[in-house]
Amino acid sequence: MTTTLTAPTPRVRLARFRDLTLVPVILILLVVGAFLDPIFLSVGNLTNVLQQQASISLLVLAEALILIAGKFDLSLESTVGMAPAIAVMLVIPASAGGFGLGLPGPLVIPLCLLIGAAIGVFNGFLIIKFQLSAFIVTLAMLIIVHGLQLGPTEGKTLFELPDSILYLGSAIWLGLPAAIWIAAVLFAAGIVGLGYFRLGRSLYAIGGNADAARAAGIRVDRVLWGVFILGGTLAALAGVLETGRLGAIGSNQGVGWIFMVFAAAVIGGVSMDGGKGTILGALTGVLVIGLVQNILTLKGVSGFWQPVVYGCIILIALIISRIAGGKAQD
Amino acid sequence: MTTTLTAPTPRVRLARFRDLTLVPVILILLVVGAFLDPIFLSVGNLTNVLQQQASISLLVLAEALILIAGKFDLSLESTVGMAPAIAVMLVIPASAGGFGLGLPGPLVIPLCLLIGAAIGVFNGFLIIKFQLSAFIVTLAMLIIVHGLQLGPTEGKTLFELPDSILYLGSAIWLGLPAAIWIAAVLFAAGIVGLGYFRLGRSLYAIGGNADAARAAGIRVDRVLWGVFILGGTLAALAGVLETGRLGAIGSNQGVGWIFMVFAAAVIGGVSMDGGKGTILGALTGVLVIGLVQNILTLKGVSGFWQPVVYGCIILIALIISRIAGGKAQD
Amino acid sequence: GSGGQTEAGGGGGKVGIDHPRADSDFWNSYIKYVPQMAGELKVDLMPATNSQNDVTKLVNNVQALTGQGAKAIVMAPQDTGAIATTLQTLANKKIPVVTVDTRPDKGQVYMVVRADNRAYGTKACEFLGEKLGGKGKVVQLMGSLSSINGRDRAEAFRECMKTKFPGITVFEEPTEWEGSKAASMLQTRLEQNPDIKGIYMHAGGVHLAPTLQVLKQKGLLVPPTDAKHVFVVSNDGIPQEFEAIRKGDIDATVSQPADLYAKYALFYAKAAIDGKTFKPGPTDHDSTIIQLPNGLEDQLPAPLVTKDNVDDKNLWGNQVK
Amino acid sequence: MKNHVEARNVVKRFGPTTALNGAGIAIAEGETHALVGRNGAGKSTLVSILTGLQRPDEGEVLFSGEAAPALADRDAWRQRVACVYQKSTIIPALTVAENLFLNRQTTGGMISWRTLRAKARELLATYEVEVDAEALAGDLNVEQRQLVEIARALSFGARFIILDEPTARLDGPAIERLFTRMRALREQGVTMMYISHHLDEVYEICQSVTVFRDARHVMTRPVAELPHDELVSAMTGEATAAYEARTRAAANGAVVLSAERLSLAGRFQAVDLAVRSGEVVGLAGSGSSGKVGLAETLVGLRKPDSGSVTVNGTQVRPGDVTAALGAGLGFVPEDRHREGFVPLLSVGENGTLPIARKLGRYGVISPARRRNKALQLIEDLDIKTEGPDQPVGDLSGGNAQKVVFARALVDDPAALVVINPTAGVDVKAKQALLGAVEDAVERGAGAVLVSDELDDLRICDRVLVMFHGRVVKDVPRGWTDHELVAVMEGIEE
Ligand SMILES: Nc1ncnc2c1ncn2[C@@H]1O[C@H](COP(=O)(O)OP(=O)(O)OP(=O)(O)O)[C@@H](O)[C@H]1O
Ligand SMILES: Nc1ncnc2c1ncn2[C@@H]1O[C@H](COP(=O)(O)OP(=O)(O)OP(=O)(O)O)[C@@H](O)[C@H]1O
Ligand SMILES: [Mg+2]
Ligand SMILES: [Mg+2]
Repeated sequence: MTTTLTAPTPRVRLARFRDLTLVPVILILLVVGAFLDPIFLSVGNLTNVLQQQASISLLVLAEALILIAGKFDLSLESTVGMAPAIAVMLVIPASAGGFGLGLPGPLVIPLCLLIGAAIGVFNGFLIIKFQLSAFIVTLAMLIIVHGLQLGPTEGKTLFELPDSILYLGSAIWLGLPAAIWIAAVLFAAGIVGLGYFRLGRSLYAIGGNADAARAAGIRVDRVLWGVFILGGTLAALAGVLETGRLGAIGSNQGVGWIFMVFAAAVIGGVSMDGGKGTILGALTGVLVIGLVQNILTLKGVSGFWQPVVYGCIILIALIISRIAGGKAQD
Repeated sequence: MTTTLTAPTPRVRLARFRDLTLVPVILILLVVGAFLDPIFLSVGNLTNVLQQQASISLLVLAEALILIAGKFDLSLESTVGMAPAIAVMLVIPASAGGFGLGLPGPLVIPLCLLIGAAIGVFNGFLIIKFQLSAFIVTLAMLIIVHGLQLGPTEGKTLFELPDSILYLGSAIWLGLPAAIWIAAVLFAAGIVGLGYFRLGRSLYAIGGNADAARAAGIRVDRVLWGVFILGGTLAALAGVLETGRLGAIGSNQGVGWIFMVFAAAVIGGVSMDGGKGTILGALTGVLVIGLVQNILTLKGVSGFWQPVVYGCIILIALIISRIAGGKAQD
Repeated sequence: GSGGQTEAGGGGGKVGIDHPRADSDFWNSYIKYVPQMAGELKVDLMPATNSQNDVTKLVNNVQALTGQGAKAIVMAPQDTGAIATTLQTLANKKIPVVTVDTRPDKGQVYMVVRADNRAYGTKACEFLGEKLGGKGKVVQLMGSLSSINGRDRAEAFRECMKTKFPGITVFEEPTEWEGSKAASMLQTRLEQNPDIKGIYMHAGGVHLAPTLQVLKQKGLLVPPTDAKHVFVVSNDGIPQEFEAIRKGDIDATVSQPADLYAKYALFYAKAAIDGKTFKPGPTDHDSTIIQLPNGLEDQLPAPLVTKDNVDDKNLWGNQVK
Repeated sequence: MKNHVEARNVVKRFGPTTALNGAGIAIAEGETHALVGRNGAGKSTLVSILTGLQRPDEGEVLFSGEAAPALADRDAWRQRVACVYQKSTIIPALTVAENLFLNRQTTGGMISWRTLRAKARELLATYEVEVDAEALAGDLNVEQRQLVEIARALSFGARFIILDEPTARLDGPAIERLFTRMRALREQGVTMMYISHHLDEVYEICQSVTVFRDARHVMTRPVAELPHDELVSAMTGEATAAYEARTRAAANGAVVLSAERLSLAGRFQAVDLAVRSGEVVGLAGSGSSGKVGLAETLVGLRKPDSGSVTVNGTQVRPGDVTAALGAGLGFVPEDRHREGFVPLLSVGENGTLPIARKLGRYGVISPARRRNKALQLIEDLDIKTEGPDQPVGDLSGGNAQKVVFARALVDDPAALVVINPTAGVDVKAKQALLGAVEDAVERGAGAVLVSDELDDLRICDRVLVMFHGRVVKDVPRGWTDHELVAVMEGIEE
């Protein structure tokens, strides 16, 4: 008996398109933006949009990985401020607000990433080993990690930073801000890693059906732990980029980002239920959010009404991605 | 052959206890609090704790219902400020910051509840009819609803309020604040309704397996819609109580509550995956959070470190409820 | 008034104090001054509570403080409307209240200790207006519009520009006190209008570094003598702003007196317990007491700091560390 | 012959339940060994222990005489054993191709999707599975999913394969293809453990059989020298006769369930149907004949494109389950995991969901009445459970199916629609379930029974055979297997 290979090609195409349901939204935004302000389509402005989204995009990347693996991490936003702040305090002298340990300045980025990873380890420990609810563990960690920044800094902004931590967020490489390159490379790695490597595919298996993944020989706990650690590290890197862009570490760095991060990931097609979505989709989500913010700023929409416009655009993007995607969301 | 009814009673008992895993935590907090400050166990202080938690507890009640039915609502926190603010503006004269429609003052509470219900209707429409992701719809609505308060009020606090909206949040009935009575009655109704009523039980069926619930003849969409409307109404009522307690409606009323609401519900045993948890459990979650806040305030823990202590206590409560509950959380 | 009652000995006049937030440089300086000033003024201070910018917490904290026996309360309600009921309750209990930084709209207060936030906006506007010669474009990086101080600064700046310098275009950016938003919005605005010549930031603590970073990236961080210079006026008066003024990166800041806030808050709280009363009119510390419908307000001086007076030892920003 | 796999004195407890109580099994090299027992006897639990998914509380597992690898060493387990689990291990959001090669998409380096797809198509073709390798596994029906799982397990090249009720969801030809495959593997020396409630299958392809009863091992015997009766009584612990379909007077009661010109694009066209009170109507057909789609439309799970359904004299709104149930319908859905039960809710609640309104006044549910009703259901259908308060998710597969059945019968339905009702239930339970259908019919109900199992269809007064979405023949009682299959395959006219 032969198999009924009913038109396999259209299906491939459709599946590919599903990552790109936001592309029409992006196109509409580009057209609308160009219409509203001639500056909008200039290279300078678009570069700004990308630079402004670079650090939050790393958070979206991290969250997308964690969501695809079927978990949840709210604490990422606190890591964005805390990891660089503590790393800097380990390095700068006490007179500048540091701990006065006198560690060498170039260590600051490795220290920062290490702190991010350590937060991931702790999250993983509670969620995987202790089997606690990921939502609440990371909610508590969101509060705790932010407190671990507020406590030592006493809520002060750190102004005197080692040059090394400022470099990545402010340097220009080949005419574009380094932050854009870094985000681009990491997203490319994410797309390839999740599309073409066994480890990456195992995230989908785990998020889709953890028992089945375990039965298929995937070391579920180990992979999940790795994802949390990677997530924390990416958040710390986002903190480094943000620090360089702003030139100081305020006590509110990263605070309130996590909602936007989820919005970007989900309108980009990543499911909150795990196992579904792609990194490319998440990237389109980031772009939509960045373009909307840019247009609202360019138009100078009143601060009071900005949230309404903004929220409505998220809803519209969601509806478009629902219609284009064809499936109920969850 | 007869069925192997191996000791059914212990299981029943265990299931009952599972709602009460936080009771030991509450007892510990009471003992610790009494030890730390003699004021703590005074009737006045405990009444304060209850009064302070009354309005947020209504949000927890609403969120617990929605979570048990397998959905999600973040927008509740914005309704707490927006519903009373708009209702008041419909009633008060333009000179006091209103729309100047001159509607009669006693209408303000019905209007407020109606606005809350309308937000629920809209959420339900997008989530149930349009099948959009509940998380992102209500995230966008969180932003939009708050914007709908900021826009008309231009961020200003409303403090010339009709007496009727102030009454419930500030009255004393039989020696206790009316807000406590209201919350108590609603929680009792929730406990009975979800435990012993067909409609209440159907929330568990829907949250546990919506397809099976539909196949068993439950009108899933209708019930879900009702839950969203009830949630919005309860949030509006929480706004009324809060308004009465504070005597004015600030532009930030309710902002930031939703995290605490989720924390209370989840440490109280309500699952983020739907179909699990009880209203009684959620109530114990509210009490834990209220007692912790009260103790931290009484001890005057430094504002910088307060979040750390707070987060750690949430984690500990979570671990205790995990150990006592015996099952992995999700 | 009945001025000279006996100075309270050890008779128990505990002062309860609630701090509004712990995440801004200005308030942190204030928080640091409090115990120091309490020592100097011999105030019996209870452990401070912190309401983390949340009026609900403030109400709870005040309840706890009075429960623990506070005889006077110092607070800084960031949401001035929602505190009305609490003030009423305290008035019923005959507990005097001193509010710092903000003026409650309703409810009895013993004294409001604040500088005039509208004056900040006006001073910044006048400085920028003169520097720009009455024409050109300026950006206003606004704080949160739901905070009264943010609104007062924004409105005063806007009105002053409209009336005194109609030739100047003002762009308003709602940054919500967030450095990240400030940087993005300023960057976008400068892209759109490269000829912007002035910036007023509502909070040096959060806006200073991002603004400088954006200006640097655009190559606009040049001395005032350079034609490309963008005039920047900040607000708060933290040491880093003074540093930036000395370097010529920014041109001025309005020094919001954190030390005087702490000092006079406690001063009036103690005076209230001691039963002293005050009348409108000038005071002995370069300020004026004015009558409000619901109490009195001591309007402390908030000097504009420029290169000329940046090294003044009396500025609180020069006293920290 | 030496033992390829051996489990000794295994004890496994789940809370108060003891799933295995000192049970064991020994499977000789190269044989196909059946494991049978009633629902809840502990078969699947043994499977999870033999595949290293769960740690036994006591006892040991040996492969070729050596101790089993550590639980964490999944690769070592996978080299020793491949398995088709009773619970689906398909990942719905991934394609069929990826499901087939889960965690072995590549041996190293990047995945070539083109190669993977080609390999998947080849594999599917080898096993004659008619699904598109690029389809999302979630879009497949239960049967197709099961075929994918089987193809995956067989394709590992493992020397030991466990099949836990692989045929519960398959129709005749698919089962035949599976057996052909298994015979070929056996010739290559592969050892297999086969679990099924179809004892004739055991006789067809197994050499020895082990029987579990009440969590214990009761016997192991070569199949050839074991009479059918003895096997059944070993399983049930008592002498049990084969089920005899009851005879009924020709139905001449009122029509309780009817369909007129019912069509659903791609599934079935212009179907007319009338079921009378007191008769059982079978719906048969080969794969993709549309019988399940028709049954699901009758109960309102699907909305027809045209046509109408009448239940007990009321024309119900198309696609409205609640209305159909309200009019007096009871049904058992095809996929119990999807539409059958709410895993977290108790046996009692699941069983009484459709009659909640009858358990108390003013919307109240009386727990005592629910409990009594549930105890009665447990008794009637012989459900093996700790009691009415046990969550259905914790029951064994067959017992969960009985709960779903209980739900269908709880309201004394006037019309009953059951789809593959005996999937995964043991011999004794099957009799109970078929008996329950006949009881309901004797009480005056009319029933539609959709099944791939000819044995089930014997209780039918007539069998409607579907072919390519149309009812092609109405076969009265008294058919032989051969006749019916011929009609189903469209060979005979
Ligand atoms: N995860 C679990 N939690 C609690 N009880 C369980 C669990 N898994 C199995 N059981 C119980 O263990 C017993 C054995 O179940 P098992 O699934 O092994 O039966 P089975 O022989 O495979 O039955 P079936 O033929 O119905 O599939 C049953 O009583 C079942 O309720
Ligand atoms: N969810 C679905 N979506 C789309 N097509 C489906 C779906 N389920 C089944 N089909 C297809 O519809 C046709 C009829 O299916 P139906 O299940 O009604 O037939 P069936 O006789 O039960 O077949 P089988 O015995 O193979 O299950 C088949 O081609 C089947 O593959
Ligand atoms: Mg089984
Ligand atoms: Mg079928």
